[in-house]
Amino acid sequence: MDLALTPDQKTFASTTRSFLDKNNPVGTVRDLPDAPEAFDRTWWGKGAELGWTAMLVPEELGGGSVSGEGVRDLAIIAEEHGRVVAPGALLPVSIVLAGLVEAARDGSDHTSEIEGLVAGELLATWAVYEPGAGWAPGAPATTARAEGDTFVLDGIKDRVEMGDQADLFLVTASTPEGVTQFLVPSDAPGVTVTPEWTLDLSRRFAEVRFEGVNVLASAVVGQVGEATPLIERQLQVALVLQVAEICGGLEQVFAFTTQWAFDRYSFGRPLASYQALKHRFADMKMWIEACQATSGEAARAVQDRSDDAAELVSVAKSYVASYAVKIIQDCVQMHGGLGVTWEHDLHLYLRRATVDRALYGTPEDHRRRIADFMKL
Amino acid sequence: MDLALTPDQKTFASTTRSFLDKNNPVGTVRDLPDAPEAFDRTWWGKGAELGWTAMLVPEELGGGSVSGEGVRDLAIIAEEHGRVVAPGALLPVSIVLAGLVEAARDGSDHTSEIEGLVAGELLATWAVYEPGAGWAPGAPATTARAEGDTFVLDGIKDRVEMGDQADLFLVTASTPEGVTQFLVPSDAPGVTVTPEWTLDLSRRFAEVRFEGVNVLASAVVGQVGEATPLIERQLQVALVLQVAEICGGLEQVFAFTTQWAFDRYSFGRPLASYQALKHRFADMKMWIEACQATSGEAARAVQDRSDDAAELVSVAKSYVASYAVKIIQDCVQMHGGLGVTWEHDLHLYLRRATVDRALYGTPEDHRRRIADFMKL
Amino acid sequence: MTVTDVIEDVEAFRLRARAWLADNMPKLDPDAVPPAPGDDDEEWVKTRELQKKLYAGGFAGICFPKEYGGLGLSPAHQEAFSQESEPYQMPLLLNVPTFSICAPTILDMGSEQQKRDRISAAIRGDEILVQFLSEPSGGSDLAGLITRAEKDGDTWVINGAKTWSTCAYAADWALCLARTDSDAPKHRGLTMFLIPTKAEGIDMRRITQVNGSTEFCEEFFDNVVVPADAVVGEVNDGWAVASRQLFHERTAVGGGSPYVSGRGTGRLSTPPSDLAEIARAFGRNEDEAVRELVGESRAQHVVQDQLIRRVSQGIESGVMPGPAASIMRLFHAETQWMLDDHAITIAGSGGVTGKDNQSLAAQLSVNYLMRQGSSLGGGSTEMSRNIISERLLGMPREYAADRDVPFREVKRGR
Amino acid sequence: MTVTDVIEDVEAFRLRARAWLADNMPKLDPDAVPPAPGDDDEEWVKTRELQKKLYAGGFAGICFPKEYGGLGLSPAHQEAFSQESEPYQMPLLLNVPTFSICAPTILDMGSEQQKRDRISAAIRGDEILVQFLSEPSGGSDLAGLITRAEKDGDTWVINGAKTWSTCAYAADWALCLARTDSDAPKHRGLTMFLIPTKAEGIDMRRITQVNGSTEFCEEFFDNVVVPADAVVGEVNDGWAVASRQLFHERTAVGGGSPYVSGRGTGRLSTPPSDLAEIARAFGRNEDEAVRELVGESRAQHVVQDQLIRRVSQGIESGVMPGPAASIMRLFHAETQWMLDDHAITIAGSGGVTGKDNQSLAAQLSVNYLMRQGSSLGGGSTEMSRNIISERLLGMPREYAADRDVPFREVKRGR
Repeated sequence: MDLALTPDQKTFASTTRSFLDKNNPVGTVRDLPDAPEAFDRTWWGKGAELGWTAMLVPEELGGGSVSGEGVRDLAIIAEEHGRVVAPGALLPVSIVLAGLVEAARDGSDHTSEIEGLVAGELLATWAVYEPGAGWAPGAPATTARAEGDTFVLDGIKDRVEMGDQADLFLVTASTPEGVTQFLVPSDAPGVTVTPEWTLDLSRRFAEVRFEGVNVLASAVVGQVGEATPLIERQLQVALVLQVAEICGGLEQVFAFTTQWAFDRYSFGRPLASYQALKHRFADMKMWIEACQATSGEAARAVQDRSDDAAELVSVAKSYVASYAVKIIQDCVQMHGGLGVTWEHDLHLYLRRATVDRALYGTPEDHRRRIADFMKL
Repeated sequence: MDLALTPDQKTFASTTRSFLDKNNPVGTVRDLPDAPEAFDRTWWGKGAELGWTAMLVPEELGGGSVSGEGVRDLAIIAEEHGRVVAPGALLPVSIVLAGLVEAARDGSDHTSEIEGLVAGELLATWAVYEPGAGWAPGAPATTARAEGDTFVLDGIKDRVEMGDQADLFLVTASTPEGVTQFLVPSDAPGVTVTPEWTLDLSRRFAEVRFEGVNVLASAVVGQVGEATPLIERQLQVALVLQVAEICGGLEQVFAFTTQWAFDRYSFGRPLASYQALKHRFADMKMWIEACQATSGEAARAVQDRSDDAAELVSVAKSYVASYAVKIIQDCVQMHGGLGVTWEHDLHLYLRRATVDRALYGTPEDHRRRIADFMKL
Repeated sequence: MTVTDVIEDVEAFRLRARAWLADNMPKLDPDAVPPAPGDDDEEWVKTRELQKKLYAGGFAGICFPKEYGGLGLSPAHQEAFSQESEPYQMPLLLNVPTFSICAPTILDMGSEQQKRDRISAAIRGDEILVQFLSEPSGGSDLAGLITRAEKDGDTWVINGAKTWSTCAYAADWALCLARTDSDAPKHRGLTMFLIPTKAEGIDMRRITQVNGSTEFCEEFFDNVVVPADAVVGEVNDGWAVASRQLFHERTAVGGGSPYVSGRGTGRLSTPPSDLAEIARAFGRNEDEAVRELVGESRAQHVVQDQLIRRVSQGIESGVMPGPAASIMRLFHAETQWMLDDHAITIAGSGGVTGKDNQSLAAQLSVNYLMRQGSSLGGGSTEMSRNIISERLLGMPREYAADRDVPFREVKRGR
Repeated sequence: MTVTDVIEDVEAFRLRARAWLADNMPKLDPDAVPPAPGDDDEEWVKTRELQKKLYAGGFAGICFPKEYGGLGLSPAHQEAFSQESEPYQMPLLLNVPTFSICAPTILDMGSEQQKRDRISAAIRGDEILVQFLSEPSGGSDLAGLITRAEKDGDTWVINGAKTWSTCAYAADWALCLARTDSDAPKHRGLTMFLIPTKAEGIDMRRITQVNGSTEFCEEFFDNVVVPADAVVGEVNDGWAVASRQLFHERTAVGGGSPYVSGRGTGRLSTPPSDLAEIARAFGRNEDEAVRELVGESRAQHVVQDQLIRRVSQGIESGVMPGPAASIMRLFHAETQWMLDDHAITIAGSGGVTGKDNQSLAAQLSVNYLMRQGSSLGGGSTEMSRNIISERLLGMPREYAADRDVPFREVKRGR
C-alpha cells in the first residue's frame, strides 16, 4: 500500500476491501471457470456504485474521484482487487475510459458510452493484441477503410479481456492517415467472438474477428490517424492498474506465507527459525517494498502526467512483474507440496501474476522500451 | 579434476603440479606486471621439456602425448595452470599448434615451426580479434592480397595474447577465395606490436598492426580460402583449455574458501555453521561439479572429434565461464573485506576467470552458437 | 538339491519368454499414450489382468523367492524378460511402489506370514501395495510424524492422517508408519504396520494438483483397528523398516531395482516444455535475446546429463560418498526452474492464453504453475543443500530441536 | 544572560558568511577532480589549512558548543553556511569521521578534558580524528573484538590489531575500542580509549584494495601505553560509547548530521559503470539482448531511488521501524551486483583489455573486481538479511554461541 494515502483514500480502500471480502473471497475464484460468466453484471453495478468506474472521469461526464487524484484512487481499487484475485471489468473498462476521456476534448462525442460505463451498465474492453504478435499497438494489421460516411473494419484481435461480456470494443486499427481507434458494438454485424483458454481462473479472454464491420465515423475515438497519444495514455493506465493489482496479491501471499513459516515446524523448530529461509524472506520483503515503491510512483506520475510517466510505468511493470512471479514461486516452495495443490490459494495468485506479467508488454518489452527512452 | 584419469595421467598431473607449485606459487602473480616479461623463456622451455607443448603434436612431428589422448592430457596441464594462475604460453601456443597440425596434411610445410614450438624455442599466438568487434573469426577485416608469389597483409588485430613475446602470429585474414590463415614472423617489416592493458595480471595482450606485410605463399596455413575448419579446431582447443583452466582455479578457490568458513568464527560460531552460508556453499559445490563434468566431456569430445564436439565446447564454455565468476564473487563475499584486498589471492583468480569469460566467445556468444546448432 | 532346483540358463529363459509373450501378451499400440496419473482407473483394472496373465504363464515375480510366489531367478533373468517384453503391454503400474518398494521391504523386514500373504498376492495380480508415510504436518521431517497407534488388548488403534500417498486410490494394502511411543526420541517410538487401505475408519481422498493431476491421496484415520500381526518388524523399531523402504525407493528411482518387470512406471508425467518449439510457435526464434535463452537452457540440459554421469560414476567408484546423489537432485531442480522461467519469458504475451487447454500456451503456463514440483518431490531442495553442506563438505549440522528428547516434548506447529 | 549570548539571526549569519567566504576562501576549480582515497596526502595538508582559515574567520564548528571551541549555533545556521560555501574550497575531508562521528561521540560521552582538548583542536584544524573499531578477526561481529587493554598501575597497555580504519594514515587521534574484562560477556567487558595514532608501539600500514584504493589502514598494537584519562566514558562500558559512535555514523551516512560543514566528504569514489556508454563504446547498443540489460539496470536504479524515498518516509513517519533501513542497504547491494554483472556482459570480449588503465574496459572490469565492496562495507548483506528477518518480520534470532557467557569461554577461529 502507498504510505502517503489521505484519510479519505484510506477509508475508501477499506470500504472496497470490505465489499470484496464479502462478495469475492479468494476461494471462490476456483468456481469461476464453471460459471456461465466470469462475473455478474449486478455485482459489477454495485462496484460502479462504490465508484470503481468513476475515478478517471471528470465530474461533468458523470465521474469523480475520492481525492481529486483519480489514477491513484483507481490504483487503490486495483490493489484491493489483487488482494482477493477479484474478477470483474476494472482493467478493461478503466483502459477504455482512459481513452474516451482523453479523446473527449476533440473528436466525436462518446458521452453516452462514458456514462454507461461509469454507471456500470455498459462493459467495454480494448481489442489491441493480434494473433501471433507481441505488444505492438502502433502497427495493427487490422485495417479501417473509409467508405462514404462510414468505416469498414477488417482484422483479427485476440487476448481481448472480457471479450465474451463486452458491449463495446475499443479497436486499434490502421488507416491511411495512421493508427486510429474505433468504438465498435459487440453486436455489430461481422463481429465474431470466440472464447480462449487462459491461465487466470478469474478472467476470460477471447479472439474477436472483425469481418467487414461497418461503423459510423462517429465511432472514431479522437481524430483519425492520431491515436498514438491515446494509446500511450491507455497503456499507462493499464500498467498502473496491473502493478497495483500485483502488489495487492503479493502483500497477501507474503502475509500468509510468513505466517505459515511461524506456524509450521520441522525438526522441532518453526520454519521461520531456519536462516536459509529467513534470508529468503528478507529478500522477498525487500522486493515487495520495492514493488510498492515503484507502483506508487508510477501511479503518481500518470496522475500528474509527469514527463517521465511513460518511463516510470515501464520501470514499474518491468520490476514488479518480474519479481512478483519470482516471489510467489518461492512462497510455493516455502509451503512444500501443499503449495502446488489446487486446494491452496497460492496458484490463484500465481495465475493472475503470470497473466499480468505477460500482457500490456512483458518485463522484457518494457526494458527495451526504457532503452528506447534512453535513446540507446 | 576428471574422475576417469589413467594412472599415467595422474602421475603427469602431479608432476606438472609440483613444477608449477615450485616455480609459480600463486602469490608471485602480483609481481608479474612489473616484470620485463610476463614469463621467462627458459622457464617455458622447462615446461616444454615436461611435455606441455607436445600433446597435440604427432610423434612424427616431434610430439607425443601421455595417454594417447593429447587433448585430454593438455586439459590436465591447463587445469594445473589454472590452480596457480600460472603465466606462460600454454593457450596461445596450443591453439597455433592445433591449427598447424590440422593443416599439416595438406598445404605448406610448417614442420620447422612446429618443432620450434614443441621445443619451447619458438612462441606463437593467434591474431584473430579485431578492434571494436566481438568474436567473429569468420569475417576478418584484415585482408591478404596475392601479389605474385607472395601475399600482402593489411589490418589491425587486438587482444592478441602474448603479442609482446610471440615470434610468430597466426593471422586470420580475408582473401577473395575466403578466410585464410597465415603464419607471420613478428619481426616482418610492417608489423607493429603495441601492448594493451589487461585485467589478468599473469597475461599480456597486444594490438598488432599489419601494414603492407609481405609474406611468401608458404606462410599460408592449409589451403587458401579454406581456413574455416582450422578455425573451428583452434577454437575447440582454446575452449577446452579455457574451461579446464577455470576449473583448476575454481577448485582452488573453493577449497580455501571452505577452509576459511571452518576457521573463521563470528558470534562464537564458525561461518560454516550458518545455514544461509551452508546453502550457498552447497550450491557452489554443485556448480563446480557441473563445471568439472562439462569440461571433462568437452575435452573428450574434442579428443575424439565427436560430431557434437562443436556443441559441447560451447556448452562447456557457456556454463563454466558463467558460473565461475559467480562462484568466485560469492567466495569474495564469504571472505568479507579481506576478499577485496590486493593482499588476498582471490582477485588473481577472479581476474583470470573474467578474462577467460570474455575471450574466444562469451557465454552469451556460445548460447547463440548453440541455438544455431539447434537450427532455431 | 532336487532336479527342479536347477536354474534355467538366462538365454533359454529368454527364448521361452519370447515365445510365451508372443502367444499371450497383447501388443503395445505404438500410438497409445499412457493416461495421466490419477486419470488411470481403467488402466489399473487392466494392470491387474496383465499381472494375472504373467502369473498364469509363470513369468511373474521373477526375482522374488519361490516360497513367496516368485520364480527365485536372477536379475539377469529379469533383465532378459524386460528386454523381451518391450513390444508388449505390461503391468508397469505395479513396478513402483508395489514391486520395487513395498514388496522388497516386506521381504527384508516382514514376518513369514506377511511375506507369504502379501508378496504372493501381489505377484498373483490380486493385490496392490502402497506407502502411507508422509503426513500433513510433516514436510521434510518424516520421522517427526504424529499419527499414533495405541495398543488396545490384542489390537492397535490408529488415529491421524497421511498424505502424498502415490496411487493409494488403486491399492489394497499399505505400509503405514505410526508413533507407538511418544516418550522415546522421535526415531525410536515408531512402528510400521501393514494395513488394508479399505479398513474401516480410513477416509481417503485424492489430492488435486494445480496441473490437474490426482495421483496422490491423503488418508484420515479415525480409530482404525488393526491386529497385532499387522506390525512389520519390531514394535518401536519402525524407523528401521522405513529406512529400508527409503533405500528401496532410491534404488527404484535410480533404475537399479531387480524387482521391476518391463521398462518404466506406466505413468505419463506432464511433458516438459520445449523452448525451441515455443520460440518458433510464438515467432520469437529470430530474436537474439530469445536465442540466448534457448541456447542457455540447452546447455543446462546437456550439463545435467554430464553431471549425472560424473556423479554416478563417482559414487559407484567410491570417489564420491553416497550423499553426493543430492547434487544431482538439486541440479535437476535448477534445470526445471530455468526451463519453466525461460518458457514464459520466450512465450511472452502469447503464453498465457490459447485456443484451448491443449494449446502450447496452456501446457507451458500450467507447467509454470508446477515449477516448484521438481524442488519438492523426493525431498526438498533445502534438504539437498543441507545434505551437501553437512555430509559432503562436513559443515556443522543444523540444530535439531527434537534430537534426543522425548517426542512428546518436541514443539509442533501446524 | 549577557548581550553576547544573543544568537545571531540565520539570515544575518548567512550574509556575513557570504561576505567572509568571498574574501577569504579559495574558489573551487570546476574542473578539479578530488583525488582517489589514499592518493590524497597533499589534500589533507590543504584541508588542515582550510579548516584553520575557517577557524580564524570564526566560522568553524558551527554547531559545536562554544566552550569546546565551536559557535554554539543551530543546524539552520550550519545549513546556511553550507549553502553559501558551495562555490568555495572547504575542508570536506574533515566531515567524516572527524566532525560527524568522532567529535559528537566525544561530546556525548567524553570527559570534560577530552572535549576541551580534542574537539577544540579539531575545530582549530590542528587535529584529525578517526576510529579504531574493526579487527582482523572480527568481520560482522564488532563486539567480539580481542584487542585487549590491561591495567598497569595508572596506565593501560594495549595489545592487538585493528583494521579498516578509514583515513587513519592522516589522523592524529583515534577512538579505540578494546577488551578490558574477558570474564564478562562480550559487550560488557569493553572500554573505549582516545589514543594518539602516532603513539609508541602502534605500527600502521595501508591496506591496498583490488581497485588500487588505499584509504583504509590496519594497525598493530605492541604494548601501547596510554594514561588512565584516555578512557572515554566508563571502564567496561565501552559498548555504550561504540553504540553512540555507530549512531552518529548512521546519521552521517544518511546525510543528517548537523556537524558537517559544506557538501560531501571530499572523497572521490570510483565512478560506477555507465551501461549505455559501455553498450555504445563496444558497438552493442543495437543488440536487443543488450538493450534489455541496459533497460533493466536503468529500472533497477530508478526503483532504488523510489524505494529509498518510500522507506525513508516510512521510518520518518513511524510507519516502519528503524531497522527497515536495512532494506535500503540490501537493495543498494543488489543494484551494484546487477550493474557490475551487466557491465561485463555488455562489454563482452572487449571488456577485459584496453588501451591503458584509464580505458573504459579497465574501469568496468576493475569495478567488477570490487563488485562485493557494496555488499561488505557498512555491514554485510548477510547482516542486513538477519536484521530484516529478525527485526522487521519478527523471526527467531540466530543462535549466538557467545551470548551471556564470559568472553574468554567463547570459541574463536582465526
